[in-house]
Amino acid sequence: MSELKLFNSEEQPTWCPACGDFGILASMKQACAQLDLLPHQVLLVSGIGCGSKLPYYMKSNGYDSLHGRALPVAMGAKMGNHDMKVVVISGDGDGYGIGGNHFMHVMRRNPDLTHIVENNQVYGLTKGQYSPTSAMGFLSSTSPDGSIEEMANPLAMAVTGGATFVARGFAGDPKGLTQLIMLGMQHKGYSLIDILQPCVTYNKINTYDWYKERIYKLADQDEGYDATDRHAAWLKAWEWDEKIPVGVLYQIDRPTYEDQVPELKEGPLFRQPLQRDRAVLEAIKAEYY
Amino acid sequence: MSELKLFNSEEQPTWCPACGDFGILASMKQACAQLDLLPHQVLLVSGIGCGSKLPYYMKSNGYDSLHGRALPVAMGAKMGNHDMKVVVISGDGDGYGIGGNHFMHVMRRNPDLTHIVENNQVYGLTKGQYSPTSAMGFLSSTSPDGSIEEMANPLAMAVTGGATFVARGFAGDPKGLTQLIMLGMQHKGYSLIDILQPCVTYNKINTYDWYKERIYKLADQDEGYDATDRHAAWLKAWEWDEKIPVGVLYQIDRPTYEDQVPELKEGPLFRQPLQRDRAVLEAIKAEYY
Amino acid sequence: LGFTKALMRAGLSVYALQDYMSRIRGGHNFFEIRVSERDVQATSDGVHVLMPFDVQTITEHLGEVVPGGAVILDAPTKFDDSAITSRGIKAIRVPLTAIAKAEGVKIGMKESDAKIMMNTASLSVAAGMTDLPYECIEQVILENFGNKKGSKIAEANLAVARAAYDEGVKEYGPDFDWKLKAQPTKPRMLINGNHAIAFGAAAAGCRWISMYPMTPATTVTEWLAAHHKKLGVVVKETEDEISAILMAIGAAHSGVRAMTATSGGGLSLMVEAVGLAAMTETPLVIVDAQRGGPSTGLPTRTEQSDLQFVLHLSQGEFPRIVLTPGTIEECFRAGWRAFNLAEKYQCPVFILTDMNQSTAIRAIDPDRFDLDEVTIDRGDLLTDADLDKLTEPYLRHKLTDSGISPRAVPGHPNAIVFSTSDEHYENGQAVEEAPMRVAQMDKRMRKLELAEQDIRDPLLEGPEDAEITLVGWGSTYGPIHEARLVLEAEGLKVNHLHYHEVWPLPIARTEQVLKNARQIVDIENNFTGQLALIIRMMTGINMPHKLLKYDGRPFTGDEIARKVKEGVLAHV
Amino acid sequence: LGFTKALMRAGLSVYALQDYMSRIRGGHNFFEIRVSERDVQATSDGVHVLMPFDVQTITEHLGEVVPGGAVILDAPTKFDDSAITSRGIKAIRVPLTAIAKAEGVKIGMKESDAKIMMNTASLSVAAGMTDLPYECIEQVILENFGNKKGSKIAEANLAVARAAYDEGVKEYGPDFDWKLKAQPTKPRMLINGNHAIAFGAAAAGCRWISMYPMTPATTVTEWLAAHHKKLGVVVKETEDEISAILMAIGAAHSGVRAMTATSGGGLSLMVEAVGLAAMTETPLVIVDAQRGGPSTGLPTRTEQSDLQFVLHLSQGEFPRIVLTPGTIEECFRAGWRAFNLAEKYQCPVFILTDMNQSTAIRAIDPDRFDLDEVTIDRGDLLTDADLDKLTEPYLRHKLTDSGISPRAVPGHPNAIVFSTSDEHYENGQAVEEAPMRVAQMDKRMRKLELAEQDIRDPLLEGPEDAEITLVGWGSTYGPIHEARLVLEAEGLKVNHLHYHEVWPLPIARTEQVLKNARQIVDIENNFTGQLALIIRMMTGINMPHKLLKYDGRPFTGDEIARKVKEGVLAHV
Ligand SMILES: Cc1ncc(C[n+]2csc(CCOP(=O)(O)OP(=O)(O)O)c2C)c(N)n1
Ligand SMILES: Cc1ncc(C[n+]2csc(CCOP(=O)(O)OP(=O)(O)O)c2C)c(N)n1
Ligand code: SF4
Ligand code: SF4
Ligand SMILES: [Mg+2]
Ligand SMILES: [Mg+2]
Repeated sequence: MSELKLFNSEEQPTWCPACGDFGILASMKQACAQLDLLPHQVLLVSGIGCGSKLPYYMKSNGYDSLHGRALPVAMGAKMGNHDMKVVVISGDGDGYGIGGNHFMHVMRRNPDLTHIVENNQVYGLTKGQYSPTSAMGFLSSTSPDGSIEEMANPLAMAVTGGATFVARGFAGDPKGLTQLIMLGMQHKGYSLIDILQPCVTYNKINTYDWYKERIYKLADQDEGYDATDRHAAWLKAWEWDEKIPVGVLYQIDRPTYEDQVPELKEGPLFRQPLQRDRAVLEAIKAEYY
Repeated sequence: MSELKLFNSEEQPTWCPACGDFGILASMKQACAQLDLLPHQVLLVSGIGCGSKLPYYMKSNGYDSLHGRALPVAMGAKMGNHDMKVVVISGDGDGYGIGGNHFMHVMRRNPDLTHIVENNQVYGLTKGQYSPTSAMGFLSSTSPDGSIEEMANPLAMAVTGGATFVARGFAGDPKGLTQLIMLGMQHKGYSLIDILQPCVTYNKINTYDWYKERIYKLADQDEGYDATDRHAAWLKAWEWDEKIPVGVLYQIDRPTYEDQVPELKEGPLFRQPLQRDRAVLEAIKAEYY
Repeated sequence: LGFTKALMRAGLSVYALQDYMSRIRGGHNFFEIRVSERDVQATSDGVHVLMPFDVQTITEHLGEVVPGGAVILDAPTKFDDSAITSRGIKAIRVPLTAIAKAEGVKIGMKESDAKIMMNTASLSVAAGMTDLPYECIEQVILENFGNKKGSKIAEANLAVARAAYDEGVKEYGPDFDWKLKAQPTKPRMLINGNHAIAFGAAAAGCRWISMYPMTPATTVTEWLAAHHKKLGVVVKETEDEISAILMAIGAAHSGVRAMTATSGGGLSLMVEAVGLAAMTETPLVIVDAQRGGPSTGLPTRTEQSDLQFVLHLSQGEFPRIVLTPGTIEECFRAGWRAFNLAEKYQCPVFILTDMNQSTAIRAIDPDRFDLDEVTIDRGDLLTDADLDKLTEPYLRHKLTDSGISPRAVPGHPNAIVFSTSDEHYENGQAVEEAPMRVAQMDKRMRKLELAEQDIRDPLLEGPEDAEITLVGWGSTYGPIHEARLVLEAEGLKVNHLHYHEVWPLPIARTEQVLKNARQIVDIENNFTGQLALIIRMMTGINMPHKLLKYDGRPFTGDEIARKVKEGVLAHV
Repeated sequence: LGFTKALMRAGLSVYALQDYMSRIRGGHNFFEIRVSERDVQATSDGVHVLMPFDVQTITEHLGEVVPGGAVILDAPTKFDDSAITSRGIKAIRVPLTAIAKAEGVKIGMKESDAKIMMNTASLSVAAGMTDLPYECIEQVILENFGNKKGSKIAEANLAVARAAYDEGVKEYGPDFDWKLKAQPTKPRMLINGNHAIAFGAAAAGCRWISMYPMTPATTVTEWLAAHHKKLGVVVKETEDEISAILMAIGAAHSGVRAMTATSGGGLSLMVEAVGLAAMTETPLVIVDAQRGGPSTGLPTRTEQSDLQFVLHLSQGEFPRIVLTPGTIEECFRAGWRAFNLAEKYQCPVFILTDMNQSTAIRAIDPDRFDLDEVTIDRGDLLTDADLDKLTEPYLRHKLTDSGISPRAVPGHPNAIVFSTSDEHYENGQAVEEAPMRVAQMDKRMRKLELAEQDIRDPLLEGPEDAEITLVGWGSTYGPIHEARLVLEAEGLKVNHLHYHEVWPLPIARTEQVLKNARQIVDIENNFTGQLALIIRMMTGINMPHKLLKYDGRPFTGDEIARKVKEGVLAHV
């Protein structure tokens, strides 16, 4: 493995003390180190939000894009250089709310991206409005009488929508999370890692304790669980109120998008020469004679 | 029932001869008449596309919005006047592609809208590019070697995503389709009606015959089928290549969004007076003293 | 906020600006107080008491404190006081945290929780040393906590306040020169621009706002949400800004007064839908609270760089109206006027504000927050009675001389309402033929000519025959106003042309004032001088002298006065 | 297309414009031919042979046919010929369908399929009566069908052509005045503007286009898709335009020459991302094929109404470059130059074209489609060799005098590449402090000053000392050029200032030409005269005389010449 400290950045995180994002940052660095990666071999593409600040605090290539727009930027970057390990960092509002359409369609294409969603079930950076993953009845400045929207189930959507790797992690369990991120980064194809991330400032419902009381490791219990069974994964994705499964819910093999693009067979697109063969161009001109 | 001809418009459809949209238009008018509605009681909100031209050819209130944007306009219009029967008309690219994020989030809210998707598995109006529901390998001007994206499954997504009514119809079966549309319009809440619609010009794969060979009516066969069972509906939604179920796959009761908005208890929002009680405003001013 | 309220109660004009970084907690927060007897419109370079809540603030803002002023520090703060005292400023060290903890613990608070009461302590010390009656402080605390957070905390805070106040009076009052002479006064309102806009909208009968959170616009929505029961406003948070504006369009199409509020990034996502509203002639109000651009830019800083964007956004050409309020009163007025203009001209109306104005709190005379001034004009909206009389088929986009087509909302048996984003016939059906296309285009654009007469002229303050004319729009009103007074006081003849309703540009008045102006200085919180460019585009009048600031900070009056004098008319 | 190709082969200049309604089939389609020996740049008011494929067309376009010209009708067509003949135009009735069916059936086609060959018949009659050598027709048919659709259909068409051609020669040739004297010539290219842009992009090494279909831009992508194997271009259709531009930004960030292509509505959805590209200084090429606006507007008609939008879109202020080609050659050049400018200035570059130019086919000398002219300049892009030498940490947004920061792409051990949409330090980390904000803003805006020297001056054709100066941009080049020749022929001294690269505005040359111009006429396919407004905004020069057309149709040379003479300088 490479050295963890290689991934340390000088920047001081501006997250609130005890924010779940600290744990996720730690696990990200660990995972990269344990996968023996170097900072220049990794590109973190994030959106905008508290969670999306992660790339600032980790030394590696980074591109902080727009709120909800990390996925398409990341897919473009990956297509431009498929030798790069590209990891997408987003929040629940970012990745599932405003970014929902990219979520829905990028996973069908199965590019080799690891999509990390720091899911605190609230809009943190904008000071606490409800998000698509907020529970019905969640009180916030924009839902003073409680949210009246059925809470989204991103894992069930991902299993249904064509993701080839679907997992849930918990920011309060750095070890387990590191393992999960490594599995996601090793998976060839689109891997979703939804991370339960306590927002200590704006989500007083889904706290560390709230999660701890409910989560269980898929591995521990469901011995018989078959993560390659889409149907089983969909059912598992519905477990929530009493017990919440963490771990890999679903994983299958399917060719990645890059694998199916002939132009990428000759190596990374950005390395291919700009100059076109004169004969080819003349031949195309001739089509118009 | 009201008179069918009330819904006839003078406009001549510009659809290609034999386009599946003709059948859908006929069924729409039939359904409205059989539901004893009058043109001024119905508002058709559409996007942009061949299918989205439907409102031009049916006499009723109509609002042709933007490509992919019919759903939010319709929800706003419904919230503004919940006495109006609001029907959303869109295409597969329109409703599931560019409009995917609205699809994903509006259904969670369960407004009382009927969402009709004329699904021809291709971009028709723009002359035949592949769409999210085009099959893998589908040849088109933007997929000269065949599409390499896993085809989207809108019904499974809707069942998973919180829709309270999910059905599939076939443009080649006007009678059955009329029934389906009536059921959808009678349902209280968000109802999705995905209609298999042959595009005779740009989709040479999914033709009338192709569909006819495969479709079967849920009612006919699956006697034991329970449309209130989300799990069963999800499984049913995966039937495709050999046999394709048409009919109501899923239907449950859940309060509509309008039902849960206190302001709407006093009747349609647009009827409520603009003038605010002076005392109320003065009281609010006093908060700032 | 608490202290500012106290000052206001004491009958003093107050302008408080809370500066914070793009983070939730931590970061450097401070509170600055400037006191004056006349109406204060802007922050000043002269801070009298600085209450920093961390060290970084001291170094960054010490420069703003006037000689004789004071900095109140928590006793243990690690900082070399000589840096303060060397500037003739008092470094006042009070065991703020200690006091807070002590009092807190007494009533059984956790020390960590009690700690935050150091703010109350710091404010109370300031009150004490400036001779502000203790009652003011007490009253405010009771309101802030008493009701909201349970009397236990309230008492803790009161205890802290008492202790700190006495300390302030006893220890530091004697040799502190700046005193707050409380004077009796009628109650005044302490409110920021976003609340004023939301209030105005409510007064105009707005019943729908759909939005997606974005700083600094969110508080417009949050205000309406907090008052939704009282006002019967439906607040809808959506999946994105595209949906936010489209839902507002849908609600407006149904006949509801509807709006949305966002900042630049969100507005960028609304661009396509603005064109839809214009083409279908749907009345729509859009608040754009500007912040530092481009892109995410400086999300918690101020700027006035969306003007050109708002005037030209979306493909094709169509009429739009742009209001640019620069005071609390103008924010309130823009809030209600926008809905009248939107329904009269059946087009999108923008209210442009910015971070500075959205968050800056000001004390104003409640009478200036004028409910009687509010009128409700729905324009040519057909009532059921009108429609009952209708004999021929209803034409939503009827060609008229004024360009305004009588508007019906869907639901009446006599009026089938059909509209489309395609170019259309009078009945709303899509059209390809040239003559009708031209007729509809002309019709829509005619509305703009009419609106120009409705738009209010820019405000001209100061002598007609001034040597220097200061031109600005929106939130620069305050600092430019201050600057004008300063320069006037120094014997210069200066006037101020303030645009609070900028589009359609009031050309006649613009030419009348600027064609005769001796020396013009264009003052804007942006890089390119956008208003100046627009004025030149529409009138040919050039304003080479520009005072442009784009560092994310608002102008101060002194800064403008100084720069105008120095003749520094290039970028600052 | 077939007939046009035949004419071209015969060595004649051809400009063909296929007009169709927003529908897939049906609708009224027609083919008009205008023949001339000099290079034709635009459609003309004088059509010599009209080949309508339905009745509606005859009535609509008869007016355009010159006396002595002819209309070729299918014999059974229900139409009163006197309407034609009364205008001194020949109504030529040929049993087109009958011929088509007859020949078709012979080789066992279904009658319904055979029917479409009536087009071949109609074109062949026209060829016959105008003495075009039969070989031209034959050759074209063989190409069109022979290869693609299997020789059976080809032969059927040839049979139809033969029969119809002979009929044309024998029956109508003798008393038809307009003849096409075929003249030997070297081969020429028959190509539309979108293909020329795509070709230019390919020649520049573009290897990525992500897009969402939108008329009239789609053919740029479809051309690249059709040639992707030959050119190694990756074509990605996305879920929407937001994703389309963002993927292009991602690919460009990785170091690929990337682009997207759309029309107004799609561009509206790209607005936020354009700001992202500008802020992260990512090179990006965006094609906007304009159509009638606002909103969905006239989706299959032409307009030039996105210029102001493109110049001001997205919140905040940042540099951008806008190319506005007006000829096939300029389209090709814009296609490759855009990538050089994008990488040199690390900013978004727009290519503005429109429906008319995107679809209009023109014959040009292959040498004018100049591959030797193509240069590839990646600007300050650091190679691996450069980076190997790097000792200090890499700064993506380094402050430089030119404003251009040496650019590295992610992947080299010596260069961690960090970028953000927030304002940033040189190393890409987000910044709040004023000085660095100002420095980065200045740095970005400096690039625009540099780019201004790189932008090509507007083309001035005609005498320097003209009485009338015609000003235009983009696709109006053709008709204005034609008009100038017409007016010249009538003894007027007219010149033509054509902007093919419009932003940053070439101010020096603009002032040089327009300040001295006697009478200026601004000619634009829009309502407000957008170029005129921009020129006034930047130079103060006013052009009160405008010839503006916004009915979705392109100008014709005769139309402009006539209007300029009539002095009709208001809206047309
Ligand atoms: C287009 C756009 N809309 C809105 C915003 C404002 N905004 C910034 S972060 C955010 C949401 C944050 O929530 P989430 O994505 O869950 O991330 P978190 O802060 O909770 O980690 C919003 C609405 C923006 N930056 N851009
Ligand atoms: C923002 C935007 N992007 C693209 C288009 C162009 N466009 C019009 S219809 C359409 C897709 C049509 O496909 P679909 O929605 O499946 O409807 P169909 O024509 O197949 O019935 C597209 C891409 C547009 N009008 N607006
Ligand atoms: S607001 Fe919530 S998510 Fe954001 S930093 Fe604070 S605790 Fe973390
Ligand atoms: S293109 Fe296809 S969908 Fe469109 S009208 Fe023709 S057949 Fe129907
Ligand atoms: Mg969140
Ligand atoms: Mg379709």
